[in-house]
Order: sequence, then structure tokens, then C-alpha cells
Amino acid sequence: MANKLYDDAAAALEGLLFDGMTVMAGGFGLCGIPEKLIAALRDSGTKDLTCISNNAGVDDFGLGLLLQTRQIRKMISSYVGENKEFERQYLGGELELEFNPQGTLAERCRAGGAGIPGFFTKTGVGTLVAEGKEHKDFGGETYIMETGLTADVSLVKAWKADPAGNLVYRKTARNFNPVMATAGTVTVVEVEELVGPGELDPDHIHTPGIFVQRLIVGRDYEKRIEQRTVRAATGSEG
Amino acid sequence: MANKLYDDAAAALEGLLFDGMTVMAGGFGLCGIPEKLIAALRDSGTKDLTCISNNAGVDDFGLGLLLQTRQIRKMISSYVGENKEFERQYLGGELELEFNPQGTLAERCRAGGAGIPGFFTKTGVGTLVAEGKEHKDFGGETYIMETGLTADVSLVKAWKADPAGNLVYRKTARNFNPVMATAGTVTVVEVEELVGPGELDPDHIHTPGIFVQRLIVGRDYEKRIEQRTVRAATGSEG
Amino acid sequence: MPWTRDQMAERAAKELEDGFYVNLGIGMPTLVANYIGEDIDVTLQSENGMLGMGPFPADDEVDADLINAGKQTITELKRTSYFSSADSFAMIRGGHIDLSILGAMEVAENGDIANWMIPGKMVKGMGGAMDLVAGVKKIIVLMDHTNKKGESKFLKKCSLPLTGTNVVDMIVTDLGVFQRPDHDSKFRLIELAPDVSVEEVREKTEADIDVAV
Amino acid sequence: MPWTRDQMAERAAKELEDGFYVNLGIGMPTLVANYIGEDIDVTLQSENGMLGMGPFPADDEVDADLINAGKQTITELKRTSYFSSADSFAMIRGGHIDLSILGAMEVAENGDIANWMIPGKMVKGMGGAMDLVAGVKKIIVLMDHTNKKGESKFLKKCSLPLTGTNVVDMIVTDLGVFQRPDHDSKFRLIELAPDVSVEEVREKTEADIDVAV
Repeated sequence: MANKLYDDAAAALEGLLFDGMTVMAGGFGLCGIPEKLIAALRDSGTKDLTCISNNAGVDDFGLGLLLQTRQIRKMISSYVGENKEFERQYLGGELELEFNPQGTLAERCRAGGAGIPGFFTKTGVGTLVAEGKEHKDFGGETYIMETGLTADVSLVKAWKADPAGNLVYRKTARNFNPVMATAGTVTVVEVEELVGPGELDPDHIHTPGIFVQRLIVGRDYEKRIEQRTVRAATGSEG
Repeated sequence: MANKLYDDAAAALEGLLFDGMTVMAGGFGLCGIPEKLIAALRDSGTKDLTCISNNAGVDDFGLGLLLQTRQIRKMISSYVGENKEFERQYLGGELELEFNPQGTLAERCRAGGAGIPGFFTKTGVGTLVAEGKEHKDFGGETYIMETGLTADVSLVKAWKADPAGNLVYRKTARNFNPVMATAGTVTVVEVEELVGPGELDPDHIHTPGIFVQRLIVGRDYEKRIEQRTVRAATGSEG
Repeated sequence: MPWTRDQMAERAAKELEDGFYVNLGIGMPTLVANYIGEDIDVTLQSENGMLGMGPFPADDEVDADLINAGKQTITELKRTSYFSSADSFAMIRGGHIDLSILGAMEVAENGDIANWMIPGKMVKGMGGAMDLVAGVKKIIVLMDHTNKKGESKFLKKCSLPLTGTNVVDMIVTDLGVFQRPDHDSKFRLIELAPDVSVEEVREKTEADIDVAV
Repeated sequence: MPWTRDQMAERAAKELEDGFYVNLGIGMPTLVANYIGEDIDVTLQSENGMLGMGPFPADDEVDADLINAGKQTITELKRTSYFSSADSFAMIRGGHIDLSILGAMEVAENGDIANWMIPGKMVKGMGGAMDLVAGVKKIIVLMDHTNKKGESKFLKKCSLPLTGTNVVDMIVTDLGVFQRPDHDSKFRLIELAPDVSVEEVREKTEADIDVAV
């Protein structure tokens, strides 16, 4: 089998990066982000990036690392509220920003990966989001057209992989990762664990290996928590 | 929890059926078809059905049962080659037929369930399928618009369910079932096994319970095979 | 006496029905989960990819891979399923969620809602709010009746950039409850907080409403 | 001597490269699987929802829930994954499959293909053929050079309803191999079956081709 496994994040990105490129990065907030690959992208110094990611990380973690170093020229996101450096650069005109409704962003990535260049949605009709977009009526209701998104490289975080590149995600760390995995010209994945051939149940693979070109196993995941909310310890189940 | 479990297929369809309705039925060939629910639909005598299903069954099984009894007015399918009765009724002008490319059919069902009334695809451009459809250029290439599909009732076959209606499919019996489960105004599901709450791994549920309104456990599945192809018994693995 | 935030949440919770699938917005709407009646069964959806959201975890149960749309750590239940963001919003935009309860900066008498952007201030983004108001079957807004300056937030016309047009079905404020049976009808005041008068509501409401209390 | 069906399949199999994801059409293209070189690793996709298709099962391994797009019973491999029809065609239409080898009734010199419908005969349907020719990166057609009447199937223009326009990259017939480097170029005869002459090919080919043998 064609070897997809690379030694580390820097090796996995080698030859793929260029100034002005478009990068998708999975994750919701800091949950399920490709920590190692983002750090390697920062270390690469690649500039003028267009980053497609639901959020922009925090000041010192996630995509915030690339904001610190001013490697990002434009963000396509649904929510960037956690990041002061983002605010500073945006208000200073140093950063472009395109807000997409979260569902539109997810569907645009899916569409890009599925060969769908445009689709209609009710989301955003009558709002700023609809400005300049094609409007069309279906069954007496108005919809707007949104376009598919692809990326030069997609950075994805999964839980487990096998050598064929089949992926399984864990809990809400799945989020944008599976659709972004389909939308990268090259998709680079980091996982916490590599398992042997046949160890993933074929009925339960979230991302088939065809979407994965390069793969690394990350170590010592930080997995930072943004809002640690707990209750008093009592049994509970519903 | 609202009870989704019904005693049998007839009970699960009660109150949902009316002449002229649109029904989606999962399955590819005879693999993963809702055997019990199709039989109950036949027994109900509901007429003038529009059936959305990749295939039309064989003469005496699957949707072929509803052709025998002339309950189907129109089929929306990608391939109907296995059915003589279908051919007879179609050539006799008793049956309407709308062919969709298989991927277009699958995507139309997904779109219907996802609130997408239209999307663009390259499939079928320049063919009979494109006639009368909106054409649009994206990036110098021509695409046609296809519309979302929904059904009054979707009939779905899964392998296992829990009481919340969460579903897991088995191997290639999955096929059209998950997308059709999302596109029914009411989705009725038959499974081979009902498991207890929490017994399905939440990371590995194919269809979340929100899409399932009614549920039965079927017995004595026939699971007819169309092309039994075997090799001489020797070990092999790849 | 106007309702407190908890009382508003408690009132909104009465709109939940047995078997409902519900998405609760970030902030005050989250409180609604504390008041779900014990006689009904409601499944909470979190748009980051989870159906069947449980309570906050005990200290030793905290899992960085398990958060809600407000980025808070949570737990799973025996009915829980996880899915991608695309599948999550297919669920939302496809009309499969029965009810969403959201906060708002402004609501207009025609059902328009503005809850994501104040011009001149740093915009954080709409997140999933535009998808929710466009796709969910019923939208309830939970908000203070007036802003910090005492001005009505229930207006003839929203002044802020919209999140959705003609989408709100019910509004629960600290002063009362406003409802309409369909998207062509006027909102009607159907309930008052204790000791709040119709006159006070009229005075603090710019929107043209009917009164049915 | 023209190639046999197996020899045609064997020739087409030479176009497979290590690491390729490949979809083989129903009928003659299925034979290609028997000739995949042992030095290369190829993953077969079946559009009914499977990646990593194994050989036919032994008699006691037959599983009604495990079939290919030709409805034949098959087996899984240690790399196999299953998915829905929508995800399968998202894979196909999104350009993720490297190569598809399909049968055809007619191919035109501009790369048009017709392989699903003969007017006047009962139409069985296009199945996934239109999706494959529209979405897969490279399309190879495997067909007899002439029909039963001895007429060319490689034409100036297809007479039958099309499956796709300007999509074919290579044609392997019983007489030889025709290839073009891109969709703006003419097909070139690049290989002949044993003892088949250029003259014979020219005689039996309506399409305008270049010759490079």
C-alpha cells in the first residue's frame, strides 16, 4: 500500500506549503483542532494564508498562533469571539474576514468535497450574508445560493487511524474535521493513535482512507479547554 | 421518552398512508430493503404511489410486490433492469418512470433532508438528464441544477436500533437508507435487533434518533441474493 | 415585579413538549435546561455535533473532546449520538429540530430578529444563529424587554443587522410573553409577569401588539 | 489476432498505478480486477457504498448484506470502509476516484460516451454511469471495436443518447489502445493487438484518429 505515514508534522507538510495558499483547519473552538499541524504551519513561516476554520483559536493556541506571527491574510469563519489579537488586527485593517453562518460554512466544505459548486439555502436570507448572492424561489420561499469551498491543504485532527488512512473521530472533537477532510486537494491528518490494518470496524469508519493523503501520530496533546464547567459530583443519567 | 416502538409493520404504518402519496424506500437491488414495511404497504392497498427508490425490486420481491398489485403510479429510480413486470407496465404506458443518475438520486435525497431545495452537479450535463434543467457555469465548467427530494413516508431498513431510534446499518446494506431516513416527513424503520439504551456507541451511530419516528423489529429476514458469486474456498486477504 | 432571568427561563421551559428535540442558544437560554419538567422527555441538540446533551460533568468526568456549542464541558447520555458539523446543520436546516430558544438584541413586530452584530463594535460572528432561525420549526426569543438605556428591544423594525426575517414565534421577556400563531399574524401579549401591568408593557414596547391578558 | 475479453482486461489493468482508487464498471471491466499487478496496491470502490472491495466469497462466506454494484456477493478486506450512497457519490463526484474503467456502446472522437440507452429498447437506467464519467479523474472505456454487425463503435459522433460529453481519456478495444493526453486533443492509436494492422484499425474506425504505433 502507498505509505501515508510521516514521521512528524513538519515532514507531513513538506512540499505542500506556499505563500498565498488556502488552508482548512478542523475544530470547533479549541476542540478537535489539529494542534501539531498548526504548530508546524506556524514554524514553516508560510504567509498570506487564507484560513477556513469555524473559529480563529485563542491568542496563544490554535490558529491564534498564526495570527501572532501574522501569517494569516484572511479568515473564513463563523465566530471569532475568543481572540483579542484577531480583533486588533481586524480593526487595524491588517486582516480580512469573511463571516459565514456556521451551517453554511460546514455545507460549503461538504459541497466542495462532493463536487457541488453551488447550493441553495434559506440561511441568511434577508441579512447581510445574502448581499450580492443569487436569490431563487423554490415552492414559494426564497433561498440564496452559496458556493462550494475547497482548500490547497486541509489540516484534520482525528482520534484513530489505520495505515490505509481510515479515520475515526471522538465525541464532539469530530465537528468540521470530516467535511474538511473531503475538501482538501491534499488532506493531512494527525491522530492520537495508529491502529493496525483491520482494527477499525469497517462499518464505523468516519472518513474513508481515500480522503487522507498524509498522516502523523501526534504526542502529548494539550487539548485545552475554554469553558471548564462542572457540577457537584452526584450520579446522574438520562 | 416518547415511545417509537410499534408491534409490527402494519401498526407502524397505520394512519400514515394515503392514495397518491410519495414513498421513499431504501435499498440497493434487494440488499438492505425494508422487506417487512414493503409487504405491509402492499397489504394496505394504498394506490397511486410515487416510489423513490434506486431500483424497483424483482418480480416477486421488494418493490416488485407493489408493481404486481399495480399500487405504483410512478417510479423515481436509477436502474430498474431486474424486473419484467416493470418492463411490461412501463411499455404499456401504465407506469411513469423518472430516471435519475444514481449519485444525483442519492444527493437529491440528502438535499431534501438537509433543507437544500437545489444544488448544482456536473453529472448529466449534455445528456437527456439535463433537458429542461437550469445550466450554470462555475469556474468555466457547466453544471446543471437538481432539486431536493422529500417523501411523505420514508421506509428504512437498518441493522440495529436503540429505543431512542438511533440506527446502525450493516455493510453495503446501508446504501440509500441513511439519506432517505432524513428525507421523510415521517420515517418508519425496521431493524433486525433492538438493543438497550446506551448499547450503541454514540460515536458510531449512523442515523441519530431525531430522524426516526416509528420503529419495528422484523423477524425471519429473507435477504434474497440476486447474484450469488463465489470462488473456490482458499484463504485470501489484502 | 418583572421576572428574573431564571423565571424567564422557567417560563420558556413550559413550551417544551414531550419528545421534543431542542436547541438552546448560548447565554440565558442555557438556563432553560434547568427547568425541563420531570414528566416530559426532551432531547437537547448541540450544533457542534451532538444529540442528547447531558449535564455538566463532575470534576473527574471533564473531557476536552466533549463540549457544547458554548464551548462548555458537558456529558453524554445513554441516547447520545455524535456527528459532523455538516450533518448537524443538515439536521437544523432540514427542519428536524422542533424548537430553538435564543437570545436577541432586538425583535421586530414582523418576527425579524437581530442578535449577532452591533455596527461599530467588534463583530464576533453569527455562529449558528442564522441557521437556527432559518431552519428550526419554532423559534422562541428570551430577552430583557428593554436595553440598558430603558429602550424597547421589541420594535416596529429592527435597527441592527438582522439574523433572520420573519422567523420568531414567541418572545419571553422579563415583563411577559408574546406569541403569534403563524408568521402572518401579529404578536399578542398572552401573559404578564407578576404585578406588571398591560400599561407598563405598552409603554415599554415599540412594536404594535395585540393584548390577550 | 484481436485480443480476447480477458486480454483486453489485462491490457486495461496496466493503467492502474500504485495507490490508485479505482471503480470498475459492471460486465467486462470487472475482469480487470483479475489482472492487477502484484507489485502495486489498488483499492477498489463500489458505488453502492464500499471502499476496499475484496474477491468473491467462499461458499460459506456469502453475506446478503455484502454485495458490489453489480449485485454480486463479495468480501471485505482489512482496509474496507462502508458508507451511504450519498457519501459514495460525493466521493465519485468530488473527483476523489483516480480511475474508472467502463463498458460502452459507443465512444466519439471528442470523448463523448454512450452506454446506457438504446432508443426503442427497454431502458434499464443509467445507474451510476453518468456520475462516474462526470466525476472520476480518468475514464477508460473497455469495449469491442465493432458491434455485431461489424460497424465501428468508435465514431465521429455518438448516435445513441449520451452518458457524458468529452469525458473519455482512453479506449481499449479488441484491436488496440487509443489515448489522448487531455480533453482538447485527438485520440491516438498507441498500441495494436497482435497481428492487427493499422489498416484494419482504420477500416473499422469511424472516428478521426492519429496513429502512433
